[in-house]
Amino acid sequence: MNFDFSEDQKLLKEQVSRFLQDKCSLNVARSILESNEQYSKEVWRGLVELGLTGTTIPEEYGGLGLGALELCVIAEELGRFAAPVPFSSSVYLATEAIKLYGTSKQKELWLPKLASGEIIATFALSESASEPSEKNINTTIIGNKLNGKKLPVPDGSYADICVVVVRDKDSNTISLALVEMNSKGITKNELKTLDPSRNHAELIFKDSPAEIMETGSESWLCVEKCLDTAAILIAFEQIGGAEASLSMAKEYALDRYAFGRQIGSYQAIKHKLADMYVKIELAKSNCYYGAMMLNDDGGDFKIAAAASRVAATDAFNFAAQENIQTHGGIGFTWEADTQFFYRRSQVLGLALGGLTTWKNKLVNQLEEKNIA
Amino acid sequence: MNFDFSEDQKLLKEQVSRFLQDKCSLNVARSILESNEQYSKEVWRGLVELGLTGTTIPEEYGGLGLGALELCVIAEELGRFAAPVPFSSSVYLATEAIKLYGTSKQKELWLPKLASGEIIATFALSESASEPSEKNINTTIIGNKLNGKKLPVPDGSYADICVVVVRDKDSNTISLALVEMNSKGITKNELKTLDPSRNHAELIFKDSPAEIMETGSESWLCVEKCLDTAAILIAFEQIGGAEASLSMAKEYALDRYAFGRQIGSYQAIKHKLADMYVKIELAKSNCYYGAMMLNDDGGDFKIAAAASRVAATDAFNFAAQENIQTHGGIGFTWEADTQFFYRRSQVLGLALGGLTTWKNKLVNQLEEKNIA
Amino acid sequence: MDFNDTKEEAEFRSKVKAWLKENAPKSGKSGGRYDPLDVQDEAIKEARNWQSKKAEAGYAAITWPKEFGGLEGTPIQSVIYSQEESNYNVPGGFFEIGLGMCIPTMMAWATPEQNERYVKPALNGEEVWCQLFSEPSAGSDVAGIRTKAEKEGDNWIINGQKVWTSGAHFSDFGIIVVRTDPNVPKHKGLSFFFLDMKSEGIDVKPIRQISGGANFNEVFFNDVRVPDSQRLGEVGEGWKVALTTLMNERLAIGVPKSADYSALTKLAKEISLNDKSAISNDLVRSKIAEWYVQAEGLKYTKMRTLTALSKGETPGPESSIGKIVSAPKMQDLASFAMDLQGASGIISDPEIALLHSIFQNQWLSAAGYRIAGGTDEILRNIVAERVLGLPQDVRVDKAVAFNELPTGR
Amino acid sequence: MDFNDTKEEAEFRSKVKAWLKENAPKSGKSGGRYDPLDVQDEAIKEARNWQSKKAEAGYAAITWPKEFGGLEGTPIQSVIYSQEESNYNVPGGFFEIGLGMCIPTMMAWATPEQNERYVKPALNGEEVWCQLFSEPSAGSDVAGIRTKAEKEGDNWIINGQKVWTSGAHFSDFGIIVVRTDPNVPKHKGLSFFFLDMKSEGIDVKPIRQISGGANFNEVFFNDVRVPDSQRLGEVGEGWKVALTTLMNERLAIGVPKSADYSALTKLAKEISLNDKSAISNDLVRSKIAEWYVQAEGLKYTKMRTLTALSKGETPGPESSIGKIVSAPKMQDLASFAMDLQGASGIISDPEIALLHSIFQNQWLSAAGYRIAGGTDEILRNIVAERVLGLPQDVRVDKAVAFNELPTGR
Repeated sequence: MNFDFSEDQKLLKEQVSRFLQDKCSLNVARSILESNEQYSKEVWRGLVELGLTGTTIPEEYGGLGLGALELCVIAEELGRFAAPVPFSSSVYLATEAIKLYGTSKQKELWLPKLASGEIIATFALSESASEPSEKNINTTIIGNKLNGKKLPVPDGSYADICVVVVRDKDSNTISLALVEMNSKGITKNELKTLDPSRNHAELIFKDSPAEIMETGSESWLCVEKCLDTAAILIAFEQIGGAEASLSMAKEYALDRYAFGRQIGSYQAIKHKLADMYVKIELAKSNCYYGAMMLNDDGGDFKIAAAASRVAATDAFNFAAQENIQTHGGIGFTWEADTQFFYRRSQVLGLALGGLTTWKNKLVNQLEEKNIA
Repeated sequence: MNFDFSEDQKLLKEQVSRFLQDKCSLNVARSILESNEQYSKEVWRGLVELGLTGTTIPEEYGGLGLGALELCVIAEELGRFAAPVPFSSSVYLATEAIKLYGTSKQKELWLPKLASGEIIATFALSESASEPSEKNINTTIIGNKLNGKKLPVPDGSYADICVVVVRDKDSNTISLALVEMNSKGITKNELKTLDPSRNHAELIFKDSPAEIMETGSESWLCVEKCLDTAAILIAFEQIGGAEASLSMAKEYALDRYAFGRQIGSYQAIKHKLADMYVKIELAKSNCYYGAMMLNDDGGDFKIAAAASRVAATDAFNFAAQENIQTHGGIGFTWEADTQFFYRRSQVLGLALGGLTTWKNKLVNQLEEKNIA
Repeated sequence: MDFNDTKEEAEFRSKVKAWLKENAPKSGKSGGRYDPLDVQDEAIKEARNWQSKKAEAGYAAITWPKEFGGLEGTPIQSVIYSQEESNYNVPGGFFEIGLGMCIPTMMAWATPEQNERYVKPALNGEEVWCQLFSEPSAGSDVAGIRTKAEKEGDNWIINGQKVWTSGAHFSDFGIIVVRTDPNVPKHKGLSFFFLDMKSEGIDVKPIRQISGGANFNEVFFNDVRVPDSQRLGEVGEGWKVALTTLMNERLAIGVPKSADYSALTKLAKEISLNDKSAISNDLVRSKIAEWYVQAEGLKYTKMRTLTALSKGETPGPESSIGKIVSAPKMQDLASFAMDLQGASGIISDPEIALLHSIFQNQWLSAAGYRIAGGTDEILRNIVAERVLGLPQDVRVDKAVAFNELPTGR
Repeated sequence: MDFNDTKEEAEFRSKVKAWLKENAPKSGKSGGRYDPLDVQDEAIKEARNWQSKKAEAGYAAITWPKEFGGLEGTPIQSVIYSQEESNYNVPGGFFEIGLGMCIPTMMAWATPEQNERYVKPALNGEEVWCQLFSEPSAGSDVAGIRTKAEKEGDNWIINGQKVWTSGAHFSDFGIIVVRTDPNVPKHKGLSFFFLDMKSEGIDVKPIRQISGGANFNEVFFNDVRVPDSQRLGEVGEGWKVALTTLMNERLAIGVPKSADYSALTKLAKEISLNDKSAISNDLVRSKIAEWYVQAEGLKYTKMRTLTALSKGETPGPESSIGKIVSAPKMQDLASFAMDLQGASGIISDPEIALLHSIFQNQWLSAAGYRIAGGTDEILRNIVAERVLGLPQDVRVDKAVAFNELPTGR
């Protein structure tokens, strides 16, 4: 029985944690939130120097050639510090997509640049407030011309390349296309969102040059594969954020006195925090299994991905929200650090589609495997 | 602004309450629960003597000729004492159905007997665990021959007449048929249910003589009308039961000490009981409106019926359940009176179809009226 | 059972209708208190004009005694007036706290001369009042006040900080509770004053909230002198006076308009889930049903309260459930509505987000609404204690001298 | 990351497999403790035979020292044994409490001679033990014990009542906490004994539950004499001894098998809502998803705990969440499943109700499961205090003499 991360993986986790503690206090998230900067260049540079953008990129492409488990422990720490960097879009989504579906030419061209941090990539799926599906993707590619609108695209204002979910008019299947963001015919409109510490943009493509990727006959399945992979990694970020929210709430409950007692001695607060803890542990356990399935490309991969996402989203949303409630009035002020997790919980919880979407996905999978 | 019951109605309520306090303590529910008796004949006789079975029956048929509001206050008290009598089946459902859809002959024949308590009636809709609908009613009437199976039928073991929801083969519409329960071809199997203090039976009709009622072209609408009417009246029973559960929990929370304090001084208990109170008040307010719509046959009748049922079911289920939790171990013993409300909450909450069904009904209505 | 006016109510309503038709400004800015600071100067002028008109007609304080400029009307009459006034977009948001909490406290505790001086100007809208109770270390525990006042001749010198003070920046006067004796138990060492907000040593700073708005202020007191003649109640009996104010506050806590089941329905009809219109999704439908029932429950609870008023009875405790239900609902409903929009749910630009980002705004502000004017938890305590008669939690702070209570940071 | 055995674990498992194949009874009654009383005499015989076989082979107490008949094995080894044993339908349900709580307490506190006398017979299943702690007025507040013992010569005379005693009716011995001094604070006046359940003056009555079952007993003590030599720990230090027992209890609280998301799915496929199969209902689907995630969460939490054991570490606090999650879930899931069945949902006849009335039975028993072995509320306190390190609630009962504590009825 060895259902845990290895010593090496735990060491990596500590190393990342120490770096972030040092370079990525919540003041960094605040500075991005309050400024016009799109992400923390310093933190990003540090992550690159640690080689983390190339964690799962094979050594032949200049990466560390490590596995998904390493990426999971990194994700948890990035979530814990609400790091304002394009890691999820560039690494979990774009890099993994290129690894999975890039042509050998594309891999040779881009993976080394991603590993070395020379470029930042992102992934564009959503086109409207309606749940994206095989039927309603309207961004098209004909030959190598891309047309359509995508929003919100994380880090879309400054990413160097973008993996775009497209309808391939030639084969009339869903596929992925790779576009260089400095190409002509691309309009980028920065979006106002609930979490200004993470950049999001609307991208409009007008006959923009793009290269189709190698998704073969998978059609929509290639999108599912990318989302399921990212779901597990983002779930670890959510766990990190949830744990940070719980410990913030706990510290306050111990420090704050009302009616001559620590507020942490009142059952209303104790039970609230116990509920946070329970949700977090449930999420963690689901995510461990998700990590294992992702790493082993196991048979339960899709189920575990959906379960990890549902549990982690529920845990982070609740913890971030009730952390504010535990703080009372002070927790709702601009000066309070509670807001970073409150905002981030929605960005992470909605990025790949909401709970409603993923619960339904989960049951679809259960039905397919006759588990339910 | 006069959104309240009249003084006379409040007096009637008190009168019923005094009678039940005197003759229908929870020991009566217990005696029925533990014996093979099907209902409390003494309590029933008392209600008949007060004329309550004829509350809304016109005076020309020997009733009191009162309105729906009077029936509402009676229902609330019957619920408060978990009265083990066939009032809901005989009065809210069957009597109202005969008033609405009985032929003049049927009215002349049965309403006086119902008013005088000479007979007990019931109403048979459900045929399986699937939600009854216009499409899946399989009990048929051809000419005056009734065939099919109904379960569970409240008080089906001993009711004298039964209003049966049938498919009229001649017109192939849904209609109501009136059957005398001592007719040939009727098999009655008493059912084991969660609440043995209320009799339920399976009824099997084999070429049983029955009389079609006057539902004209309404088809399924006549069933809806009967259910909506009963929904509001049963909602008042649920409120009575919920209030009784709350006050039982409150008394215990004041009497019981743990760690040297009344358990009612712990926030976990205080907030639990506060939540009961909130749900009950929300339900009451919805039910007041339901009562008004029922009484005035108002335009929002169907919406208000569904809203009353959803709110009251939620309130009673929660109050009955958390009343046991508040009592701890003792509350789960056979000796405890908590069980009568726990059991009854399900009987009332499921009788006309569950929450899932009624929430959907509610939204259907909102859509029809373009309110939502 | 009906929602109709009694004969008297109907007569009063038509009088009010007629008067409003005649006098209500055709286009007035509503809000004010919740507007960005810069637009308030403009708004307050308009509000003053309107307020003085109302005062003249006696509608500014319908239930007050005539001597104070009221109509000596019934509570239901003031409800009727508000109902009718709400049909017009009249300016407001500046005088509620003063007339709802401060002046009633004055009428109960100040001298005839003082009331002579202060009540009318407040009623006319010439002078605005604010309430200075909450402090960084006195939130749910209102009496945990640390701002102190020391006697110096005929004056008191106030030092400390108040927080969450609405309208402090445009108020002329304020009522304040301070600690005049830290050596006795918490509730016994307080005294109550009214003061000139323009006094030297008062510094007002807006508090920015997560939601971006700044509806409240911090108020710093640095050697602020207040004459002893402006003390209300005896020295050390400030809590008794404060209770008069807080009693009125409970009545004042309203339920703000918010995106409800109908907004959710509108959204669901505009988007698809699983390639089907979201309105056909059974989960969405059951949520709509639950929130509809809650909204209706509160609506008809209010009708029950008004009925009691109409009958001249004191409303039952049911009126206390409003915020317990509506505050978490605001947050849950907004959260669910955002969830249905998937990745786009985070877009808060009203030009782009569906329904002008009403859900995103509500999700942000609801986190504060669950706290302001009594947290979800405190309100449940209040229902449990005042409505159900359950005992208070153990109070370790009642017998101890205030300056000996543990305080944390 | 994997679920595989280490080399040592694999070896142990195959040894166990082989032994069970050889020795496990082909058809044994499981349960026992939860069977109706009449069938238990039969069941207990079978259980004794099986237990003695296990004891011979050393599998009855794998982690115990050899001197007491154990294997001095690791915790993970006893987990592996249980996993393998669960593949057989072996009799059981009689010795868990004795071997899980009572005897470990004996081993820690009794004399060598006493352990010599009592441990082996318990291990072999010859003698059954029960635990006598809870009382009508000592539920969540375990130390609120009122059953009293008074010294008379070399004996103690016990009078009072215990409740919720599993297996008292078929037990030979029991461990009991009693109050020997009511004049000192609650925890200080207790003493701990073991006693012969056949002693004169002991009267055992089954407690009937709402669910119909009678899995527990009330035990009445009327001048029951217990020799002082059967005291464990010092007079007045019974609470210290009791903690040994309770520590072991926490480990013993398991999660019973119950109708879960898969049963709900099965049901949903068999019935229709709105003329469509209930499994296509989005609300039903979202519930299935939520409960699946909870079930999986607990399953993999257990794997994390076992991993810690396998590495020879002490499991983290995550193991404490099991019942907090599973108990309310049992009730909610059953309630929802009944709701989907409409009026038929109340039918509890297994011949008629879908899935043999599993949901109806679970709905009844879950109300008790949320209470037994620690209520939802107490378990949250425990997580908050022991896991998160939040302070205890105010304790007014610590400094006061027991007989001066307020008690209500």
